[in-house]
Amino acid sequence: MELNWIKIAGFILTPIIAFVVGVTYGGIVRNITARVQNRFGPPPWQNLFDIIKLYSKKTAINHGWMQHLGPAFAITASITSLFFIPILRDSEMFSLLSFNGDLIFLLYMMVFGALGMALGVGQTGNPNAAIGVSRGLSQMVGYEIPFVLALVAIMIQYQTTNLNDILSAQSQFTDWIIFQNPFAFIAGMLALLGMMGYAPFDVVFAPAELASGPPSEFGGKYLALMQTSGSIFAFAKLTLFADLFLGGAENFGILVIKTFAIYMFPVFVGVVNPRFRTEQSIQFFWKWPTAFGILAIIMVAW
Amino acid sequence: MISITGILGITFGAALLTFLLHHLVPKLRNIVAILAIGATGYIAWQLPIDSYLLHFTVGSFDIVLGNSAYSQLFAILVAVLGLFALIYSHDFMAGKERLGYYYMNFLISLGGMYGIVYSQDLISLFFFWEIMTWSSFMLVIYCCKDAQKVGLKYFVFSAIGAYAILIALVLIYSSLGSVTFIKVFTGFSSMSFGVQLSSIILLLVGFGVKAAIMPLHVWAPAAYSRSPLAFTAVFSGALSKMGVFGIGIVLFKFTSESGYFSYVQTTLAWIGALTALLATLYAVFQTDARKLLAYSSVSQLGYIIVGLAVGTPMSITAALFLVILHGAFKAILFFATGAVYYRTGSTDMNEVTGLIRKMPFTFFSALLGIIAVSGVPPLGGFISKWLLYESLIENNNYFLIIVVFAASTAAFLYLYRFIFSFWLGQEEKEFVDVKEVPWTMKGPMVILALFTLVTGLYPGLLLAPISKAVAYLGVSGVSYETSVLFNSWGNKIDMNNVIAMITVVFVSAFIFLSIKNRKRTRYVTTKDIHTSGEIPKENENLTYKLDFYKPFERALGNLLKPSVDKIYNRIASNLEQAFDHLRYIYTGNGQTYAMYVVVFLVILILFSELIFGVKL
Amino acid sequence: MITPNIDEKDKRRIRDIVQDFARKHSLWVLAYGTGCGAIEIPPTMTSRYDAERFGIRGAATPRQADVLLITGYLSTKTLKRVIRTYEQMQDPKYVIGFGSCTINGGMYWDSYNTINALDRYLPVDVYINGCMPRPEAVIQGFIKLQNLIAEGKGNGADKYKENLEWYRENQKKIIHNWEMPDYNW
Amino acid sequence: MLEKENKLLEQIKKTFHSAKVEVKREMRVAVQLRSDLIPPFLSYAKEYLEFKHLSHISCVDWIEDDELELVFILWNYELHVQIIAKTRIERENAQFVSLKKFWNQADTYEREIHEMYGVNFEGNDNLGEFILEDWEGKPPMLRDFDTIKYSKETYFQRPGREDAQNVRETITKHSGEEVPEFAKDYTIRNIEE
Repeated sequence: MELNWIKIAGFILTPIIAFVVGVTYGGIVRNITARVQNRFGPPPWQNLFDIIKLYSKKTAINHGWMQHLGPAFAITASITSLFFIPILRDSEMFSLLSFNGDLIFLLYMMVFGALGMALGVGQTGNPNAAIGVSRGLSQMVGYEIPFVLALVAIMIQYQTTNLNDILSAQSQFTDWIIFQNPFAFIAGMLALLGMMGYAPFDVVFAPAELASGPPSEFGGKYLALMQTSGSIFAFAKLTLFADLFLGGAENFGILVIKTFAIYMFPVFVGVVNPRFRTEQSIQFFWKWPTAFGILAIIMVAW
Repeated sequence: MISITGILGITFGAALLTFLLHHLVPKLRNIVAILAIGATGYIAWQLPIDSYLLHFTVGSFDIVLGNSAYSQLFAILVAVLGLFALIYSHDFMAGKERLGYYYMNFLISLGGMYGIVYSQDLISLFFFWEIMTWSSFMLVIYCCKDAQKVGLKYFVFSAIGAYAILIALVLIYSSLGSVTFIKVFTGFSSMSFGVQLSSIILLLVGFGVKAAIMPLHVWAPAAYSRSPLAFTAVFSGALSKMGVFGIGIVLFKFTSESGYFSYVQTTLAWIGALTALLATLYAVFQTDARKLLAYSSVSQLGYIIVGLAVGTPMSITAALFLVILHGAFKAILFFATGAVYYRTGSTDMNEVTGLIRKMPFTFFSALLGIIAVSGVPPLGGFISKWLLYESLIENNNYFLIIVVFAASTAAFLYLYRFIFSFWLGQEEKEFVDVKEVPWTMKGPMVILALFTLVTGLYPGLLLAPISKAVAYLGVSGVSYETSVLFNSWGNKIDMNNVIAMITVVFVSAFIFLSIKNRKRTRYVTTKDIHTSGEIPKENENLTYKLDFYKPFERALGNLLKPSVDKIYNRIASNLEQAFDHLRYIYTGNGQTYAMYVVVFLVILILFSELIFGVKL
Repeated sequence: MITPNIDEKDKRRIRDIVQDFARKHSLWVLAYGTGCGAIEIPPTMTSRYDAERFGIRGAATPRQADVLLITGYLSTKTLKRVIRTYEQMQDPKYVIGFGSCTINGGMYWDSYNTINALDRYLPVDVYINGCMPRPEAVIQGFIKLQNLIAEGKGNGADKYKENLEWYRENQKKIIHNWEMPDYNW
Repeated sequence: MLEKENKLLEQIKKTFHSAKVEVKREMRVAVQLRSDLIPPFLSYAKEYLEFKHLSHISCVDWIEDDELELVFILWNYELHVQIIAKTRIERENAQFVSLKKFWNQADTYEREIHEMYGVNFEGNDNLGEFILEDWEGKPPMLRDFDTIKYSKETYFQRPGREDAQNVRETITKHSGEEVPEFAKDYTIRNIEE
């Protein structure tokens, strides 16, 4: 096969852009949280400083090979699922492999990192970390169901499982799925609350009770790689939602606007809410979001 | 020698030979068994397809044994799993008593499976079915003294299934005059509606017992957790697939014009989906690894039933793919459990912990195994899940896919618990001198693990025979390339890109982690964790294990309280009271179970006689 | 903020300057609330004196933390835990002694059970005087630490590694039964 | 005024003749007893006088007359009266009986007194290491345990406290404030001697 320089540039640029945007979003979220709490708050590039600092830690410890590989699993899942999502609509450089995979693949690819991290976390032998993993997996069973309901509704509505077809189906402003199938949108956004892991669904990483849960034994380069992967993964998820419900984006300006708009929902829900217990959050996801998802499917079916 | 006679002769002959050799030269016993199954596997591989290689008449019954692509798929599954299990048994069963008994029954059950997959008429099918059932029953009660109760449960349900098949056979014979598959496939639709419906239902019940679909599954966890783990791999991987084999034939060869057929399919699909979901939820809360894997097998068979019952080309392909792959990864997981049992003497997930540094190969195989079960790319499990979901979506089974997906998401819970409890967590003091298992136990695990990897890379290799088998079932196959799969909407999944991406990113991240300040990256023991400055003592293990999924249990509430097992026990006790005054004929509990079976038989006969007017 | 000018520390490479700049602006604090000083940390972190402005935020575990903030007196019992926690932290790591008790024992200077000079047992980078120091003083101390880091002088951990046997001698003098994993960086 | 206290005093005097009972003030009755009479008195107070609650057990070191004083503080929820029962035990290898059979919470106080004063309560099998970790040598709360000396030879004394002597004088010198003569002789212990 011949070298396609545009695609190669895309392969190099996409993770960098995703990382920068994701990190900046994280900083902005910290700033917004501070403002809501009547504080001045850190600068938007605070998370970037944090990650550079973590990368420049001189020492690191691990409890064995699985913990050593855990962050590698995480970043593999993030970057791979990023490459299979069309970042920009019909642009060769920024919709890289999206024709070679589909939504079912993305569903499972997104779990890949969580599973790898859980294995790495398991080897630390830290009880807090294990409790965090148990809570995280249980909560995942909660929010995956409404998310899948929304996705199935969309896939059946548009008779495709590929994101590009879904994108091309919502070329007009009025064709966006948020208008075409609002119940799917609601179910998806409620599931996004659980995916993003802000309050009230932050029982997994609860710093006060679990000593930050799963990553409690990770420091230095491991934590740095985890946070990098987290930033990229946040951007990937937001782009996926923008593609699914808001008709994607033609250029990065629109993309940033849409993803930021989507991101603000879990953030603003998070800053004003206390924390759910695990079973409460699971039952929450099995009540209203699932009901909306079933409504979405019924709306498609009849 | 390349014939079905050869296969059956070698297998049953080797069975007797091992039993004799056990008393004469025990060294040769294992070798003979392994060589025999290897040879039969080779023959099954070489056997020409669509050839009726054995045909004779007993009384007025034609006995036909023949080979087809569909049969060959299952035969090779049986051969490979049997071979690996026998190799594994060489060290795993070393030093146990009554090994002649063990090997003989093992080979007889393998021979029974061969006979089932090659039989082209219901008579020989029933015959070999009974052989398989009895020999596996012998192996279930092999382990220990208190296994009789468990074995009894298995026996009762197998008997129910066998009688159901027998009655269906009689019904069909009485109305067609022959039970060879050729006659039955062509003439089935000419039978009266009642006979069609009753025979199909009876056959589905009979095969569904072995396939452990939900109301008939209660024997499975007990039997799987009692039989020796080397055989449990075959039990769950191949023997339970015989039910799938039969269901496939019933659903797609016993075709008929009348419209009830789709209802049967839909009902079966929903039964399968609920089987998958409930069995998964039961598996999450098990503490014994064998029971966990047993419930996991039940749920995986539920997926297979869904795939078969939906009946689109893609779903059948998914089901057969999962048949093969479930054989592989469930064998890996049972072998790994056996390896842990072999070294630590326990399969209780609350006792054993922190073996990853002691048994790296076992951990690696088990890791690939659970990734394959969970369906995470790039392993083969993802391909089967992908095919299943795509087929369900195309077929507009909106809610079926939700149930199935909920099941496969909840599967992450028990899979993580399985691998976490045995290999991860803090290292226990009493397991410091545990060593890796010998190569005869390592080898099968690692080879099967690599097989799951290869099926993920090149699903086409496995889809080629499967599409032939699907074609035998009378449906056009699914379009695929060596590593690219398409659904009927034209969407594709290209495993080349997936593998390339995952490999590149993972390897680069791994290299980065490894070389970045390598000098000052230190390994610390699992005792050296953040515990607010306290140092855990030697004898205290801080691993969080008991009630690992308590929050999830609370979230489920009373969903899992009613158990099918209890219902059966209540029926049994009621029957015991009902037949209390017949105690001079039947006494004791076991006979009550037998009575239960007989009454079942009588009811079915009256049922068919009174309603459908079929003379028995 | 302090921008390190190159000519004065030409021996330091640009990479170190960038890294120190990042370290300076992101200090994750493991507040070891041993003494009464712990009560001064919440106001420092919350909205009145918002320490997060300077990139100072709490860390949950020593693996992630940069600064070990020792608030107030240390009895021999807590000193053992503090040393353990310090040795679990990753380089580069800094210690802030908070309150007079860490400097010279403060009001517990003659107690039979509290140490008097923290820097005999751990390498203290910055002391914050006062009993208790107000949040302004705490933030002032953090700014001092930030300047030290920016100048590349925040190297308490290296001192600890170099003079480990001296520190160990002092520590073992008061901690009698010493069961700890050895510190072999 | 004080009628319930006096009634209590009468009751106690009637039962324990050797007890020196006095009403300190409202709601406060002090009882002085021989050490061997303390357990019967406490059980009597608990069973008959309805003093259900043991608030505290404390210890005072009377090094002048070479004795330790154990103080038991009881509370009556109906009368709202507090009994302070005091007794003296000899200082060298001090012994007393454990009160765990009367009140479970006595265990904690007894462990503390055992650790801090070296009193051995027989009947209490729980007298292990309580607050001080691996402490050897003299119990630290005894008055002849020289805590400054111990602190000097165990912990590093940072110099610089000398100029902080007589803080009051320094402050008045700074502020030029008038201090009356009787208030002048503030002494703080000199670190040097």
